[in-house]
Amino acid sequence: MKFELSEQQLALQDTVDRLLQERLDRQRLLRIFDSDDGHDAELWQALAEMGVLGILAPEEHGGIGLGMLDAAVVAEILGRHAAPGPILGHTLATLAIAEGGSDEQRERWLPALAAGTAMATVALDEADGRWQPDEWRLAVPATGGELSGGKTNVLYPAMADVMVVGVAGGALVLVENPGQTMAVRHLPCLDGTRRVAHVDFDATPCQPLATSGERLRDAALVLLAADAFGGARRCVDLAVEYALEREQFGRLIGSFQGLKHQLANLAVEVEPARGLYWYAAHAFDALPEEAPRMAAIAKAHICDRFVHAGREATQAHGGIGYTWEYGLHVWLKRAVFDKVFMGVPSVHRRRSAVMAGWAAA
Amino acid sequence: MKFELSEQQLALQDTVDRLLQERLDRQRLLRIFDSDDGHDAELWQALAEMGVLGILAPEEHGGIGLGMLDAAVVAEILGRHAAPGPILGHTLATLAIAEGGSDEQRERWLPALAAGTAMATVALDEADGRWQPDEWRLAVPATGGELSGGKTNVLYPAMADVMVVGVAGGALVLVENPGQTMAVRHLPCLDGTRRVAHVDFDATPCQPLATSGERLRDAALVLLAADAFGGARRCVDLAVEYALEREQFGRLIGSFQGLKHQLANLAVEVEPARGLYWYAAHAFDALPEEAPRMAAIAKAHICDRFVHAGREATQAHGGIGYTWEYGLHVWLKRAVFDKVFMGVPSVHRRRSAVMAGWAAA
Amino acid sequence: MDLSYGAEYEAFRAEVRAFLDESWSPEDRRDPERIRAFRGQATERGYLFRNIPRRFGGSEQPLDVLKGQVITEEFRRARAPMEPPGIGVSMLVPTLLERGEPWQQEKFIPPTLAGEVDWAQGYSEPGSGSDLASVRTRGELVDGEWVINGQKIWTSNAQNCKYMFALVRTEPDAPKHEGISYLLLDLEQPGITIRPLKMITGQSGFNEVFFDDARTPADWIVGKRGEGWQVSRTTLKHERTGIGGVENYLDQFDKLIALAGSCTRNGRPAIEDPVIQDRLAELEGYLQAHKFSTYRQLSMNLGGKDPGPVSFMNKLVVTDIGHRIAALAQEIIGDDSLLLPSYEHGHKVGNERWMNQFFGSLGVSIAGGTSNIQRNIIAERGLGLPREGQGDGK
Amino acid sequence: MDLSYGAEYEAFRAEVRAFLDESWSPEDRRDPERIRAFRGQATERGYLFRNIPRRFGGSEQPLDVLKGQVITEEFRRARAPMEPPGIGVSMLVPTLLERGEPWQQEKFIPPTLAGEVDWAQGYSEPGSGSDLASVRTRGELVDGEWVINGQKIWTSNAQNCKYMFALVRTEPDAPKHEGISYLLLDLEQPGITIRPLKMITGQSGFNEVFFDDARTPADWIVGKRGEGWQVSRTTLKHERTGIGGVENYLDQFDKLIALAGSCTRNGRPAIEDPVIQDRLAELEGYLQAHKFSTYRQLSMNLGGKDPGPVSFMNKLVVTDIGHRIAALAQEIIGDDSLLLPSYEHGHKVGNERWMNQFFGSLGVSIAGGTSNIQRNIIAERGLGLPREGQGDGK
Repeated sequence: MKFELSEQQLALQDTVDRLLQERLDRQRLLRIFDSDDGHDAELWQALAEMGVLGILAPEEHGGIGLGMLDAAVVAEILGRHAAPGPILGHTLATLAIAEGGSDEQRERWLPALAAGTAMATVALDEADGRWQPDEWRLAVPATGGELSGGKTNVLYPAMADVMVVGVAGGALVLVENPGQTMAVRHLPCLDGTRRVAHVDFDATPCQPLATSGERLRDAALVLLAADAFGGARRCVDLAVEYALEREQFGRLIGSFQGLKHQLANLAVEVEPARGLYWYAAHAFDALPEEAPRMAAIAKAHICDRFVHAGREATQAHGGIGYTWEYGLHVWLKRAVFDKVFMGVPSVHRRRSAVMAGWAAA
Repeated sequence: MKFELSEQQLALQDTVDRLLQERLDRQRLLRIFDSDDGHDAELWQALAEMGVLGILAPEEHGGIGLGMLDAAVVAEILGRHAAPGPILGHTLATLAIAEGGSDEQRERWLPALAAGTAMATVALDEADGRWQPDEWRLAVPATGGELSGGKTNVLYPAMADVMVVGVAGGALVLVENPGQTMAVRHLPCLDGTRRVAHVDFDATPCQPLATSGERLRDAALVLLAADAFGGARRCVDLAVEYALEREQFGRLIGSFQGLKHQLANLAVEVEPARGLYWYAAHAFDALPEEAPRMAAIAKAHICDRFVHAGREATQAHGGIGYTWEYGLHVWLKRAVFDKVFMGVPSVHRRRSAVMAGWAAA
Repeated sequence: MDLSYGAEYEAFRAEVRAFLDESWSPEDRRDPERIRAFRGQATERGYLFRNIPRRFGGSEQPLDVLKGQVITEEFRRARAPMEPPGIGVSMLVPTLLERGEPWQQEKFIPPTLAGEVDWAQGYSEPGSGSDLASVRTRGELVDGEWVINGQKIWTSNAQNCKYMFALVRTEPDAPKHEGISYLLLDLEQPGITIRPLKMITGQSGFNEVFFDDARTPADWIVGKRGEGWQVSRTTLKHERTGIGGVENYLDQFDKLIALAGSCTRNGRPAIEDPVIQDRLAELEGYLQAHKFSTYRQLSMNLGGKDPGPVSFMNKLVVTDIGHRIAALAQEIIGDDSLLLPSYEHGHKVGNERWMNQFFGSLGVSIAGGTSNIQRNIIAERGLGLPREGQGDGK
Repeated sequence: MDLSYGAEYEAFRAEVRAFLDESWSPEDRRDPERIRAFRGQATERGYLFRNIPRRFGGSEQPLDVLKGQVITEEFRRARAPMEPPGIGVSMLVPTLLERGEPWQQEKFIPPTLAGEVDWAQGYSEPGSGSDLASVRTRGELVDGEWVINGQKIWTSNAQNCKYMFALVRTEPDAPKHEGISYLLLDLEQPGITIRPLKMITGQSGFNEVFFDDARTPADWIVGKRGEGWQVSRTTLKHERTGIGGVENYLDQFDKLIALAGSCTRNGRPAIEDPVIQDRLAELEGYLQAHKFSTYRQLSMNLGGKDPGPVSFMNKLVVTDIGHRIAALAQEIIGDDSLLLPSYEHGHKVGNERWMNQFFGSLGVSIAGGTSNIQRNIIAERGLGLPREGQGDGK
C-alpha cells in the first residue's frame, strides 16, 4: 500500500515549483498574460532544461521517459503558478508521437520536442464543442494523406513545428510543418496563459499515428484535472493569505467567523480531490480498463471545483481581486479554460454514466 | 397596483393563527402526530366554526365563498403551525364538488362539508408516483359508474363520507359513502400530521364531476406551495428563536457570525417566495392561462425551500432538534410530504419546461 | 391582487406615451443637443427630476411611486433618456438638498441636473473595503483652503468628471467616525492624478485618484467639520434603496432561454437537454419569487407599510440570481467561454458576451458592500440576531 | 502508486482467511456463546485487541495499520464479529491504559474486552452542546464517596450499560476547564434514573440520565481531581481519529445505483433519467475524491508522515457526501418517502428505509461536534486562520 508520491516525484514537483517561484512572479505572469503571443521563450527554455518538455518522451529519444502520473504532478505545479505557454499541447502531442509514431517519426521529432527546440501541438475540437473522438468529422480522403477542413481551439498552432490532428473515426494523424499549408485565425483568448486559434487545412499532408484519439483525450483530461487541482488549491492559498494580511474594522478579515467558515468550506471542496487526479493518472499508466472513466470523473469533478474556487477567492478579496493588475483573475480564467477545453463537466459526467452502464450511449 | 393581502385576508390569517396558537401548542401537536388516526375532532370543529372548512364552498351552500388566494393564505398559517388532520383533502374535494358537482350533489354535500359534519377527500395517486392526470389509469367502464382498482396515498380515506377520485383520461368522479365498497390499507406515515392510505375499490358506484383533474391538481399544487411557505418561514423563525435563547461557550449562539450568516442565507432562500404562492393562487382564481405553469413553479420552488429550511433548522438546533419530543421534526416531515405529494419538484420543473415550450411533452 | 396600476395611472401612462411619441424618437439618442432639449421638455412636464425643487431645475412633483414606475416603464419602452446617469444626480444632489448650504445648492445642483458637470465619488481607499470609515486621506486647512493628500480608489469614470465629493480625515485626533469631513473639490487641478484601473473583463470603469497637495476652498464642505460620516450616510441610503432591478434580470432570463435555443450541446439545441431544462426551471423559480417579492414590496411601500425583513435581502437575492444566470450561461455557451468578451479589435463579439455576466455577477457581489456585510445586515436588522460582540453574556 | 498491500500482507491475509474459514460461519452470529469463544480464539491469534496488553486480555501486537486494515476487510467479508461495539472498548479502555491506576485497569479492562460489561458516556448535558466543558453536574466528596447530582444527555444505550464514565464538576470554584473530574460509576443504583430519548426516526438510541444523590467510591476517579477535562481529551482523540469510513459510503453509493435502477420515474427506470444520471455522477466525483483522499492519508500515516490539513476535513467531507446521498435517495424513492422507515408493526420496510439515511445524515452533522465546530477547526488548525477573538489588532 503506497498511495502517495515517490521521493522522485516530490523532488520533481519541488524543482518545478522553485523554478516558477523564481522565474514567474506575478508581474511577469501578467506581462505574458497581456502579451500578443502568450509565450515566454526564456521560461520555455528553462522548462526544457529541467526535462519538463520531454517528460513523456522515452529516454532513448532524449526525454526523461516518465509516465502520466509524473506528468500530472508536474501539471499540478504548472496550474498552481498558472504557467503560461504551449506546454499542454506540446506534452499531449509528444505523448501521441511517443506512443503512436513510427520509428522514423519518433527519431525525427522526440529529441527536438524534449529539448524544446521544436514545438508540438494538438488539433482536436471542431465547431459546436465537438471535442470527443466520436464527434470528429475532419476526413482523411481514401485517396491518401491530405487534410482539408477546419479545427478550432487549437493550442498555439502558429508556433507548432508538428501537429497531432484528430480525424473522423477517432483516429489521429501527424502533420509536420503545418504552417506551410494551414491558415491560422487567432482567437481573442479569455485565458491569456493558454492561447487557442482556429485553423483551416488546405490539402495538408499528413501521416497516420498508431494510437487512438480516445487515449489522447484521456491524457488531456488527466492533465487538465491535475492543472485544475493545482490552480484550485492555489486559489484557496491566495484567499487565506489575503485574509491573514488584510484588516477591516480594526481586525484581520481572517478572524471573522463568516469568512473563516467560507474558506473552510472552500478547502473542503478542493483539498480531497488531490488523490483523484493521482489515481486517474495512475490508471492511465497502469490500469487501462479503468482509465477512461476515471479520467472523465476527475476532469469533471476537479474542473468544477477550480471555477468555484476561482470565484470564491475573488469574492474573498473584494474589489482588489476584480482588478486586472492584481492578477487573481488569471486563475479564474485558467479555471474556465480547464473546465471547457476537451468538453464541459456535464459532458464527462454523462460519459461516465454511459461507461458505468447507467445509460445507453 | 395592489400586490398585497386585503384587510380581510390579513384578518383571516390572524384569526386562524390565533386559534392555532391557542389550541395547538407543541405538546398537543405532538400528541396528534403520535396518535393512531392523526386527527383531532376538537380542532376540526374549531376550524369548521371559523369557516376554514368551507372557505371554497359558495355562501348559498353554507360556505364562505372565497377564492383560492384566501384558501392559500390560510394554508400558509396551517403550514406555519403544522396543523394536523384531513384539511387538505377536504378542501380539495370541496372545491371539486363546488366547481363540478351537479346541483343535487352540491346541495347534498357542501353544507355538511362546510360545517365539518361530513368529511371529504381526494384519491389521485396511483402506483410508481403517477400523480398527474394524464398518468391515471383507473378506468370507469363504459357500462357505467362503477370503479374497480387501486389508488394510493389517499388522505384519510377511512374517515371520508365522500371522495373525489381521478380516473383515466384525467377526469374526476364522485364516490359517496365510499366505506361500503372500498378496502383501506393504512400506511405507516412519515408525516403524522397528514395521514395517507392505500384504497382498493370493488365495484364502487361513482358519478361524474364536471371539472377537470388538471384543475384539481393545480389547486393542490397551490395549497401545497402555500403550506410549504408557511412551514419554511416557521423553520427560519424557530431557528432564530433558538439562536436567541441558547448559549454556548458563554455566548448566545446567535451572536456567532458563522451561524448568523447561515441563518441570513436561509432567510434569503425562503422569504422572497411569499409572493410566488400568492401569484400562483391569484392566477388560479383569475388568470386561467397562467395558472397551471405558475402552480407548477410555485410548488417546485417552495417545497424544495421547505425541505432545505427543515434540515437547516434541525442543524441549527443541534441534538435537541434531533429528538422526537422536542418536535422540530414535525416540520421537516411535513416538508417531505409537501415535496412529494402530487409529484416531486423535478417533475413540476419538467412540466413547466414543457408548458414554456422549451421541450416536447 | 391587482398588478395593474388602476385607471388613474393608465390615463397618466397614456399621457406619458403621447408625450414620448411626439417628442422623442430613438434616432435622437446619438445627438447630445436633442437629448438635452428633450430632458428639458420632459422636466417641464414633470417626468424627470421629480423630487427636486423647480428653482434648481427640477420639476418638484409630489412623491408618487407609481407615477415614477409608469414613467420608467414608458421611457424604457421608447428608449428615451431619463435623468443623466451617474452619482452626481443619484447621490450628490440628494445630499446637498438635505445637508448643503443654499449657495452650494445653487452653484452645484443646476449644472449637475443639466448634465453639464459630472461627479466622482471619493469614498473607498486602498485598504478600506467595506470599512468606509477607515479613511486615511487627510485634509488640512491652510490659509483658507483645504490641502488634501492621500489616495482614493474605485471612483467610477473619474477622468470624465469635473468634481468629486470625498470623505477626508480633517480631525486626526477625533475618534474614527468623528474625524471625517465631506468635501467637494475640483478634479481639474495639478494636485490630482487619475489612473484608470483595468477590470477583470478587460474594461476600465474605475480609477485610482491620487491627491498630492490638492486644494479646495474652505467652504466647499457639506455639513460641519467631523460630520462627514453622517453626511455620507444620507447619500449611501439613497444608493442602497431601489428594489433591485428585477426587470433587468427578467430580461436576462429571456435572453438566456433564447441562448439555450441557439446553442448546440451534444449535437442538439441546448434547451432540449433535460439537465439544462431542469436548471433553467430551477433558476426561474428563484426569479419569479423575486419578481413577486418586488411587487409586494412596491405595493406596500406605496401604502406606507413596512414590507419587513425582505427589504434587507434584495441585494443578496439578486446577487444569487446573477450567479445562477452566469453559471448556466457559461455552461450553455461552452467553447465560446474560451473567448474574451471585451475584445474589440475587429472581432465580432458573439456568445462570449455572456462572460461579462460571468464576471459581472462577481462584481455585483463585491460592489456597494460585500455579501458578508449584507449577511450581517440581514441577520441583525432583519432577523434580530445580536450584533458582533453583543450577546456574549459576559 | 500501489494500492495493493504487498506480498507480506497478502500472506497475512491468507492466514486470516484460513483462520476464519475454519473458526467462523455466519450462522454463529446469533449464538452469544459462540461469539465469545470466537473472539477468544481471534485474540489468541493476534487479530483482536491488538493494542492492549496480554495481561488485560488483549493480544499486544506491534502497531501495524495495514494488518489492521487486512483484518477489518477479511472479518467484514466473512461477517465475523470484531471487538465488541460500544465506547467501552473504543473510548474507556484507551483512556484507562493511558491515565488509569493499575487497579482500575485490572478491574475494568478485562470484563470490558470480554463484552461482559458495557459503558455509557456521561459527557453532554442539556444546554452544553458542543461546549462540553460547561459541565454542571456536580460531585461532592462525602464520607469517602462521591455524591453526584445533575443530568446527562445523549448517552447511547444507557439502559443496557453497567457503568458510566462521566465528566462531573467537583471543584466549583476553579476556572471552567479546571473544575471537572473524570469519574467512573455504577449505573445500577437507586440514585440513577435512565429515560430513553426517542429520535427523529422513531428509534430510541440515546438516553437522558438523571443523578439524584448517586454515589461512587472516592477512588473511582481517573486522573486527579480537576484533571477530568484533559483526561477526556485523550478519549475524544480516540473517537475522532479513524479515516471516516469511506467503504461505508461506497457501499451506500452502490445501493443507490441499484435503487435508481429499480425505481420508476416518469414511467421509466429512474437511472435512465438524465437529470438523475448527472446528479449521481456529480456525487460520484465527491465520493471518489474522498476515497483516494482516504488512501492517501492511510498511506502517509503508515509512513509516519503528516497528510496535512485534509486530516481535519474528513468529518465535513463525509457529512456533505451523506447529505448528497440522502437528498438524491429521497428524490429517487419519490412516494416511498411518505412512509416512516422504522415502522415495525408487521409492515414490510421497503425503499423508505432510505429515509433513515435522510435523517441519519443530519444526525452525522450534529454528533461529535457540529459542522460549525468542524469549520472552526479546519479554518484555525488546517488553514492557520486566527482563533476567535484573536487577530483583532487591538
